[in-house]
Amino acid sequence: MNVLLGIASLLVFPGGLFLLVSGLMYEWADHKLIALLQNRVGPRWFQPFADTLKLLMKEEIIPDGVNSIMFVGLPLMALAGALTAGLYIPLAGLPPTFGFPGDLIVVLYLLSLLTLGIGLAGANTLDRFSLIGATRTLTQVFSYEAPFLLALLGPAMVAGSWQVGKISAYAGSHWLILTQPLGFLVAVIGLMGKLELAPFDAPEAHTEIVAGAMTEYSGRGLALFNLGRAVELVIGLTLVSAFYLGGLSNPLWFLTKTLALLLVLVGIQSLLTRLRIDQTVGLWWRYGVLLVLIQWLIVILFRGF
Amino acid sequence: MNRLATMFPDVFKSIFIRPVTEKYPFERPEKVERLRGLLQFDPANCSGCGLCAMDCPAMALEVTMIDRKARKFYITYHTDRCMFCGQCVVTCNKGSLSMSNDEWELASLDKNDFTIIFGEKPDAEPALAGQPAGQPEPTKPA
Amino acid sequence: MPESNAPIRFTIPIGPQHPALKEPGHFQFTVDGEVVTSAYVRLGYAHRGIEKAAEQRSWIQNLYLIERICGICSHIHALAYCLAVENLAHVEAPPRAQAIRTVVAELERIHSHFLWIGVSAHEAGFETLFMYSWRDRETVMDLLEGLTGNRVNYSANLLGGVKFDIDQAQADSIRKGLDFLEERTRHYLDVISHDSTFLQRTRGIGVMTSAQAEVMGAVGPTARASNVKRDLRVEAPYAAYKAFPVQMVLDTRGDLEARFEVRLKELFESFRLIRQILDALPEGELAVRLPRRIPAGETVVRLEAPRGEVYYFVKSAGADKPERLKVRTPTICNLTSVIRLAVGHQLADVPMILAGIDPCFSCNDRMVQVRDTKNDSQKLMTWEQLRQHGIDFYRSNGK
Amino acid sequence: MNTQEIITLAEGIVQQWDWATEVSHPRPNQLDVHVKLLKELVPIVVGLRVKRLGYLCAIVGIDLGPEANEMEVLYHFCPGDVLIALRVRVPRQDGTVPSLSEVIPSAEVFERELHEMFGIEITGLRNTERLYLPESWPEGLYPLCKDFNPASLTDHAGEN
Repeated sequence: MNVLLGIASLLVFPGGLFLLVSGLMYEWADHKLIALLQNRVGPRWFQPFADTLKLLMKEEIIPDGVNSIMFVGLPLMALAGALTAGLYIPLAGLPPTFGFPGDLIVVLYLLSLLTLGIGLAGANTLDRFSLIGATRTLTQVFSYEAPFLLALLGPAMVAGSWQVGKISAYAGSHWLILTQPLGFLVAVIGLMGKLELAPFDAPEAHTEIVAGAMTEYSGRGLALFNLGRAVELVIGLTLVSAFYLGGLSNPLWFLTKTLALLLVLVGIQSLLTRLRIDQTVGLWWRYGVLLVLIQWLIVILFRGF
Repeated sequence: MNRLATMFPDVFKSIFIRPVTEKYPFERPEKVERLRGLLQFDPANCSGCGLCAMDCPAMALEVTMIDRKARKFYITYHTDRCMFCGQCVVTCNKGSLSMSNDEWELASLDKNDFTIIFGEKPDAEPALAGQPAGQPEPTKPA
Repeated sequence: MPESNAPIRFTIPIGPQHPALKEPGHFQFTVDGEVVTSAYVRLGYAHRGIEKAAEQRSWIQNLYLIERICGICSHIHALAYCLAVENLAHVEAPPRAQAIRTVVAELERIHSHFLWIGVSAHEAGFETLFMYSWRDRETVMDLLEGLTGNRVNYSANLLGGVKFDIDQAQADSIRKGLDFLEERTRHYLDVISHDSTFLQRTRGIGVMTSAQAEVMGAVGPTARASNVKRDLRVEAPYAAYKAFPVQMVLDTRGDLEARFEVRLKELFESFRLIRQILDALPEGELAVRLPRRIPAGETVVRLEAPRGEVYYFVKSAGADKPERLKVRTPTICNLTSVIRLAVGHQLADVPMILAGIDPCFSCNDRMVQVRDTKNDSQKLMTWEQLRQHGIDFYRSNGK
Repeated sequence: MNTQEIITLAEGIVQQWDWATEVSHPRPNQLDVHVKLLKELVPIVVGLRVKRLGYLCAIVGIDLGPEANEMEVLYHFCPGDVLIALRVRVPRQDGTVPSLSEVIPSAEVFERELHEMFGIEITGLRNTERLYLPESWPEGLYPLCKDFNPASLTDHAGEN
């Protein structure tokens, strides 16, 4: 029985199917909200599903000169990483399925697997847009990863645990956005960098380098990368809202808080101009890290040690 | 003063107003008085002079004279070649041509729908059909 | 292929099919990391042989062929052609026709500049500005549709006049539309000159000095943003610009921001001019008749299109067809200059620099090859070098 | 500088080459200069350029037809609203004109177009690659010549 439950939790809820479906729904919500802010109609609810289905049905072209094992394997790895990370976070307001002390770090690195996969996929092909895109993707990883990690460790410090479940339980009784606003700010911006949303979409700025690292991908590989990114959107939203927005104690709160957070992301996306990659790096290392370190200082001083 | 988010007023306002996107087949745009749509023919004054065909930049009009004395002719209008510039309407000094402002959805699955005959075309081509009036030697696109 | 011991160069091709370009053109940028070290253009993918085709069509048919050189500035091409033919036939269109032509030309300028804000905002990755400016562009397109019956390729011109009159109701709806557009333009001017993230992408990027602009022959708003006084509406007024003068908008900075500001400030001139013309529309005929055969002769007509100067050379041999028709569009002048500016910039700035001149490849209709390696750019002469060159020439001629 | 001053200035410059040129005024704001000696073309252009009258608007080639057996090349300089046209005549076969691209960088584009469309050789042009005709365009076929027949192209259309 336990085995069956385990398999179900991997394949249906909260892993697998639920994550994929909710990821696509959140992607739709993102597009729809942006359209709303831009006075447009926007896509209908099944658009991301239709896109994914279409891509899955299309022929996957493996270009010349690539390592085909890596070419096929990297999207799988990226999606697998994102899906695994979903097992350790309080999805849908329920406590995480699995957990062990220090799983926060594991979750963060599983999430980076996607970006890493995209970067490697770009570097694997001979296409020049892909190579430039890969360079930019990896440059961006190195710039946002540290501040983002530090921003999520702020709540971990006050909760006294590095386990996602425990931090989220602690955050349920403390609205950390009020006590750690700087950390929240960096976490949100870091999330946008991680998801390569505008204005941090230089790695796939399509007016310069077409689709960046994913230029050569078509069909299944592209669908998997897109799914991976959609899953990462849900996980990222869940993590940040669980840590900073007073925890996710039930599905209703989950929905409200993640959507509210999404609205913030959408607002930022629609109001800012894309940053050049050098500006992105400058922004992170000059302001991001500084802000989060100030936040840490405040936390340490008030906790008194 | 440089500032962030200068588009905020627009973005905020647009939450409360309807999207401007026209849902075309379901909502129709307002009728435009001067729209240049499908060419209309009024046979009353037409003398079959063929000036319209001569000036047509897209060679969409062909005037075929059947009997010059009896003023028997017909005009073939190729809507697929027409670019709706309206030159023929200006050229025609008899006022026989005009452009409709509500017939503009001309897509069709059948190629034959794109040929419209103004006037009466005889069923069989008469053996001694006159030269196409006005129409210069049609230069076939290569 | 780079030689084995040469530093590895990386060439980024942009186009002929590329998301940044709505029209076909081919650019190659050699980059060192993210910095562009050389640039190369090749155009002509939209070459349709219009100059040859025009020699085989009648004067009237050509009017519509010429109008289709460009989808954005269709009116100005047709207008240039009409003025050239009228010139050859020694006819002048009636003042009312001239005024209406000018109104349409200015509306087209508004349309073109709004389109351009959207495109450049899109290149910069500012989708919201793109969406809103194109939404507002619908207003001016609707005005043009109401006036002429079509949203693009207005066909407002006839040889010898115009087809459409502006009545009171039309004038009122245009005024109403202009009020809205003026308010929006003010807002966009605020956005492009004050939004700090947008300014990061435009301020100090692609700077062209006044001397450079003059030597390389830049035209239109691109030249005016570098403080080169080149606006044919002022220098050589045509149509109704003699009776209704415009002010030249200049900027001294020469960077992308200046190009943005010049274009938007020009719009206020357009609004003012259209209102002024509508208030004082001359009475009279709409068109005069032109003979089907145009007397022999040749003429040059230069007009200020939204993007800069268009040049038409028309030669008639007295037949019902032109003997020779030559079109030179503004993009060809600006492209050669601006592509040189890309060298030394970040790759991310290149689409912006390209968009900064408002390139129109179908207008351009020809192919350019400007290989700009470091050696070649020394071929560009400064005024001093040129003066010296001139002195040498004079000497060698014994003068 | 107003129109009259520019015309006077330009005329003064051209006067220095009076043995090689013939000047006429077809319109009040137009100065036509027939350059009879080809090698004087570049010096005249430099002369104009130094006085800042050298904004090259376009280079136009005209095929005068098989009877005249000549081609005409027009260099249009447009300072302000003035039009200065340098006119050069070359034979229809193997016509040659000197390149202006050393003096006016933007001339290169026009000259290459001229070569492509009329078959006029441009001496001193650095880059003579195909300009706006496709790579598969047959050699020695110049589309803007009067005796070019577009129908003849259909023979070559099948090649690619």
